[in-house]
Amino acid sequence: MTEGKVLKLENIETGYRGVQVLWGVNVDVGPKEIVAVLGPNGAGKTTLMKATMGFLKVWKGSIIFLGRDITKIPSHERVKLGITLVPEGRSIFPNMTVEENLMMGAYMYNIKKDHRVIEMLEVVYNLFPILQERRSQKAGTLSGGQQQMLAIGRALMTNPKILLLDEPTLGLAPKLAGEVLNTVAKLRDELGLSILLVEEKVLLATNIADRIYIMNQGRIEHEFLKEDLTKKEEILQKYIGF
Amino acid sequence: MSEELLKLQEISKSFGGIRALKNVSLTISIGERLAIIGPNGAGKTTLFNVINGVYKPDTGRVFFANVDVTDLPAFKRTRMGMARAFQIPRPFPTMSVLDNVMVSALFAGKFKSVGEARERADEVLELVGLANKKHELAVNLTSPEKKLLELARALAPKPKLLLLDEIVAGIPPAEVDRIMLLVRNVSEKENIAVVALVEHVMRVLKYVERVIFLHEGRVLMDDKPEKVLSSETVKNIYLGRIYD
Amino acid sequence: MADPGYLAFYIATGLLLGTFYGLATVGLSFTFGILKILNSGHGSFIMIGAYVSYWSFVILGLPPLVSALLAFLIGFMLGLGLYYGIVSRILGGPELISLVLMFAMGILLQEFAKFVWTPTIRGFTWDLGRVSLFGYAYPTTRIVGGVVSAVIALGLYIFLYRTKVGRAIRSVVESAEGATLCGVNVNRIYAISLAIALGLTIASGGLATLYVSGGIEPYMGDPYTTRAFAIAVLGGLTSPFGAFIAGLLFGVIENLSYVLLSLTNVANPFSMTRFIAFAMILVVLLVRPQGIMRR
Amino acid sequence: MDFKKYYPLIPMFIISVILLAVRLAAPELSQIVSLALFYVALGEAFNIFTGLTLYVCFGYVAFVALGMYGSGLALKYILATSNPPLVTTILFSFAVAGFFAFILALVVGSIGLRLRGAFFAIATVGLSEGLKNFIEGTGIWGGSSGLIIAGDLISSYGHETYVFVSTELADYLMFAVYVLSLLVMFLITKSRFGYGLTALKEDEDVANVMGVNTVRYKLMTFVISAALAGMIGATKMLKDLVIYPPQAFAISYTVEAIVITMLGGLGTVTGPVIGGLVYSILKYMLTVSFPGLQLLILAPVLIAVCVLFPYGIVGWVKRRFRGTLIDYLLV
Amino acid sequence: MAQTKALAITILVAVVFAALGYLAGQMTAPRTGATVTVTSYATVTSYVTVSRTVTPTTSPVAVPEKITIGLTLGLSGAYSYASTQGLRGIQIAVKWINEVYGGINLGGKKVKIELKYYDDQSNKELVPSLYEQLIKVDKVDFLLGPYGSPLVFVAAPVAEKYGKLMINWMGTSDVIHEQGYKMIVMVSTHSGSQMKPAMEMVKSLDPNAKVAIIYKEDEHNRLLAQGAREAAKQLGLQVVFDKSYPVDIKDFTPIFTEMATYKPDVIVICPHEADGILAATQLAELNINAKLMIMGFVPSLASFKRALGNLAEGWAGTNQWSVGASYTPDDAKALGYEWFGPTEEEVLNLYKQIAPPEDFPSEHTGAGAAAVLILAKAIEKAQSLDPQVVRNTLNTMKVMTFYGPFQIDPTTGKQIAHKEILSQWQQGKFVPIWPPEIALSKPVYPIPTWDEKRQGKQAVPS
Repeated sequence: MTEGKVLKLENIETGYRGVQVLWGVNVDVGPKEIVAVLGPNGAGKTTLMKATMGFLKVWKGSIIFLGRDITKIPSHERVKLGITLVPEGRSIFPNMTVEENLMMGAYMYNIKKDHRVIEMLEVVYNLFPILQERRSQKAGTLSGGQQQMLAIGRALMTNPKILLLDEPTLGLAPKLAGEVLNTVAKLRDELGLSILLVEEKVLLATNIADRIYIMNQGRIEHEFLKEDLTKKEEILQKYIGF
Repeated sequence: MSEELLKLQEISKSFGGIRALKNVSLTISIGERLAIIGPNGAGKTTLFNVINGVYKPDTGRVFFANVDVTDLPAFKRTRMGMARAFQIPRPFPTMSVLDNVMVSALFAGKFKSVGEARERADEVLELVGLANKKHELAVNLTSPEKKLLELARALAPKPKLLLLDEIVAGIPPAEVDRIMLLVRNVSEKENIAVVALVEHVMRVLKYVERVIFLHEGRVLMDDKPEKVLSSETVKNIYLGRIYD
Repeated sequence: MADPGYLAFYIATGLLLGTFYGLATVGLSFTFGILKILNSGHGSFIMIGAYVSYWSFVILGLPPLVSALLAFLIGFMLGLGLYYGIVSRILGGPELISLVLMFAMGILLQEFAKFVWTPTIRGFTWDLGRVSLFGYAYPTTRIVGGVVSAVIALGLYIFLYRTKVGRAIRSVVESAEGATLCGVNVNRIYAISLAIALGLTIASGGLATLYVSGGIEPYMGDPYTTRAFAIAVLGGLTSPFGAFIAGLLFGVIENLSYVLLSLTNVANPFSMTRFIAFAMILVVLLVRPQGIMRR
Repeated sequence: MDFKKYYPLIPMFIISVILLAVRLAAPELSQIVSLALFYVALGEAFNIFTGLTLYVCFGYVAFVALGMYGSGLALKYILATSNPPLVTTILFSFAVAGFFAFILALVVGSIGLRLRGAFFAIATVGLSEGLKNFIEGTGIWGGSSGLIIAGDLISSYGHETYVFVSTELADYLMFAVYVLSLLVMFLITKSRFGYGLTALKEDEDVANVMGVNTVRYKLMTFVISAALAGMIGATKMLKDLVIYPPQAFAISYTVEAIVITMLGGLGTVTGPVIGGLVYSILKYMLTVSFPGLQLLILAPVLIAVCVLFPYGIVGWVKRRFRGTLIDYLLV
Repeated sequence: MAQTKALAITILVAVVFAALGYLAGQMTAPRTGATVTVTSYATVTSYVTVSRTVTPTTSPVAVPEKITIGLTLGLSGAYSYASTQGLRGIQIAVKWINEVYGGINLGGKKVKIELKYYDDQSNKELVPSLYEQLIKVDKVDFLLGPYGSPLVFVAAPVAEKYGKLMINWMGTSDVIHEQGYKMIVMVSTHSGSQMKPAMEMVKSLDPNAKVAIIYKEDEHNRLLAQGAREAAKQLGLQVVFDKSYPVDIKDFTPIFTEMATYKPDVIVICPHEADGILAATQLAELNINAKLMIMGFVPSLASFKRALGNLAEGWAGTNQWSVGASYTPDDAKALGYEWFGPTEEEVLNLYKQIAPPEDFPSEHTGAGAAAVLILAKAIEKAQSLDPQVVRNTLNTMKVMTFYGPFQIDPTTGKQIAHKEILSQWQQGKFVPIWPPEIALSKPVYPIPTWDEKRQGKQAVPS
């Protein structure tokens, strides 16, 4: 199991201002794999994402990315290594145009000379044609779903090896939520990305995930492997906590 | 159970072209306990914000205890006996737990002196089970504790109407029962009407008498819990989403 | 007084003065917009710029427009040092602390200037002649200075909208988290922003000598601080271009209100122009708290 | 049973008694004490508004200046028309000073306090400058020629009283204003009003939902703070017996008030007392020891304090000794 | 609750009563003894116990080791340039008395002077406490006033309280000496009279001249302008423009442009240092010409000449004193004054020893030096260190220094003898041109235009 993992979180403990939130969390993501972390509000999912990204100092444990310990590397350096996050609040740049937002994703490349930038932009526009349509519109004027697409698109522009998605369906109508998650599946299938996904819409997530962790009160309580994913009732039960 | 406490008449509210609430009308009686359910984005929180005065509705009126409160600011409604627990707890971070509850008792309730308010705060903290943490700073509480604090703050002024926004989300199952039981007891004892917003209806089902199903800003159903849950429409829209 | 050239002269000189005001305020807005630091020692940096301009003129014979570049570089280095040495350590603290810090910084610069260059009032004459329009003589230096200020503002615009670092700065303003997720080193962007802001402020101090060519002394900066604050407010506080436009407006208001007040025979029209300008800002804030530029 | 609540008054009482004792026992230090008292009172009055609401008024000096003008005008008027006992004259001048500042605060507050946070702060930037230029521009209240009442006082009460008012009475009155602002601040923090303000400071929206009339509370604090500033101005007028607009509206007063509260600890009752004492004594000592260089030394010291104690001296002590008796006694 | 409130009230009442009690004691004491007047202050001085009623005699006094003089100046802040120049003057005078003159002759012994000064940061806040420090801790014998009228007002109560004599050298406001202070004596011309000689000169040069007055909106320059205005009216000169500019001025364009439309023959500007130089450079920049341009003391400054170069030609300045405009022992003899102090040559030599080479003395230097010299002369004459005795001696003193004549109004301490001197930049030198008794050259009128001066033309007297 250890070999060939893209991301491995070992025994992570962390929290805010002296209050511990995560208690020894172990999560790993393999190549071309979608791993979903499910759990109720306040379970510590977002904290986990922040710790992985380096926004939060890890008190104990280590983060291994492609065999390299990145626990002490600053966030922007992690991005350069190939990890990026689509955060809960999306953090897009509302007063910049759609294309400027995407180009910010390619910040670490030489935009004019590097052919990869053009390629990645094409990939993103193919995935989300609506973004191409609105390329010169200010990002703040997009609808919620479109902003989510833009946030994912911008993350893709950093050419990541693994994508962290924090509640990409939050605040989206059910139909749209489904569409977004289908796109996430496409990222795996077509681009070969590894994805760590945090979700509250349990059954939507089970549709695309390869593996599922159930998290509660800062601990991983269950892990469902690929073969278990058919037992939706059981997952739901564990999730709701009846 | 017959006297009406809160009445919403044809409430509509839009945000930048999106209509969050569409002609919502409903009545809540004194001492009644009900749950408002609906998927994310159904307009539940907006409805709460209209009830307690954070938003002003575009059209429609709000009556509380037979007074038209549509144009009253939030703090005045609170003083009339509305109390609200926020979905994402917003305690005053660098005040102690006790002080947090005291503020509520002092300003929303009839406890005008600091001493009385402290007594009331102690009482409520005992009730919700936070008495041992009362000198902690609110920011240092865990998420479930913050929820309890939110509840304690809502209960402190002895309200007539308790608005609970996702009070059990993120709370361990064992605790859910304790909290809901507590809410029911207080409600029965002090004749407080309770409106709970919930996404996972199953958890609170046995503690409410009535369920309103909200979908895309409209009231789709308003009935006994069992009836609402057995309804095909609700299943399709709400549970169906989960079972997508 | 019905002479149209008279009124035109007031508007034109107001605009020219406004370009300087604008440039002197851009740095203030920049610091506040990006680092949320209110530079209460702003005027002292302008004063340093004026000295840079003076000494370059006296020792090296450089005209103020050329030495503005030198001033910018000095400000840039000062900004980098200030950020890594002090400012980065207080970013997480209470907001007012930065105000106290920059105030102390301002005093330090003043006393430094007094200590090194003595309180003697310095001055020099840099004369390129005058351009005569409608019977009024416009000093050429001011026209050139106005053009240079506008060019610098335009340069800043191009920098912010057309270069990589500029985009990074804008992205940090909108969402520091988002910028980090794009691989931007936010800390470094803060440092660069402070450096640019102080660079621009000190450069504008160099251009200030086009007006105060004869009044350079360690305490000359103080009046600029309050004025820059007022202009920044008018421009929406966080927007550098808003600040520049507001500077133009402020220059014109000062000059035009003088004309109007001098007609009405109010006791001291020139002092009243200050009152009018500040009163106007209060009104603007009440009507449009977000400043004149934002939607 | 609630006596405990007032224990924190003990350290404050001790500090005040020491100040008074020094003033009485060592006449050669009387003007230093008076300087310290001015800064302490100014910091405390400023703290009542800014410390309790976290709103900053950049034009705060306008209230001090209006207090000076109010009391100066009252003295000028009363000394020109009649010759009442000194106590009446001074009480009258205080009342007018407080009233002037009160009215200005009411007007500015009821319009300006609708703005949130930073916007209020910057809206008040022009307040003092605008007022100063208005007085100079229109020439009212003596305009730039200033308002000078030393002569009126001498001709009405004689030379002895003039000296006494300026070098003794003004200092004791400043002490009284300092004690008053200290008590006001303390009583506010321990009252229902204070709880409402703390809530407002922490989260204005939630406080409003909880029944705190935030707009009125902000205004009330603002007006109280301004009226105290007006009284400080009145005392200052009795001390200086002269007022010129540039000195009265010196922006450095506002900044010094901020420095003092930040130095001591924003929002704490004792903070401005400690901050004011430290600031004035430091400033004075440096002035006496290094004439001409004191600011060159003071500025780096301030910078160092900013970096080392961002929450002020009292704030730092309270954090360091959280939960102990020291934390409890220092409020 | 009742208990707690009671406690709070008790504390409040206790504190207030403590204060009030002391106050009451203080208040009643001096008022009952009001008839005693100033005599009681004599006890403050430890050196001598000469009663006020005793006329000063040359009877032997307890001669101290040294005499200390104290003051504060704005070495930093807005007054720093003027204060630095003033301090240099004070130091020159002290040095001259100690080294050239040998010390103050007190009962046959030569006593040296020691100087003690602090920096008040051009701000009134520290002034009272620093003066108290000087009097009570440093135990100085005599005081010089701080620089600037606003600060003199604030220092006055302390000096009056301790009965210390304070020589005011640069608090020129006329109002200071109208308040009823007893221990404050002025050595310089008051603001209100400073512009009078200038207007007299204009009248003699061109009786029909149109005069424009522009002044800074502060107490000093407002008085200056007022004096000019009144003198013009008396002399029948036509004032066509009379407006003020704000203290924070950085651009004169609006007011100069309006003034130019009135086409004045004589421009009179009442400024302080920085804005004065600024006004001159901007007049040049805007090419506004007049037949004569007069300013307050600013043209006499080294920095004025440096900033304007040849453009300074023809500028006239009215000064308390300037280099080249010194009085001499001969003048003293002619005008019936007793001469005391160094000659201009000595002053310039001493100045060179303490100031950077590019600077030369200004009127502040002169005033500072004069204050020390007058004080020293008065002590010597009184043969006493009792402030009251020295104060009385000053009443009858008629002394001339290089700075000019000294004579005061006995009750108010106002200066009545000293006069402003007008000088003009002529051929690279700042030459006295008015009043005629001290003039070394004739006024140039009209002066060359800006364009002529840019081409190198100088103001040459006919």
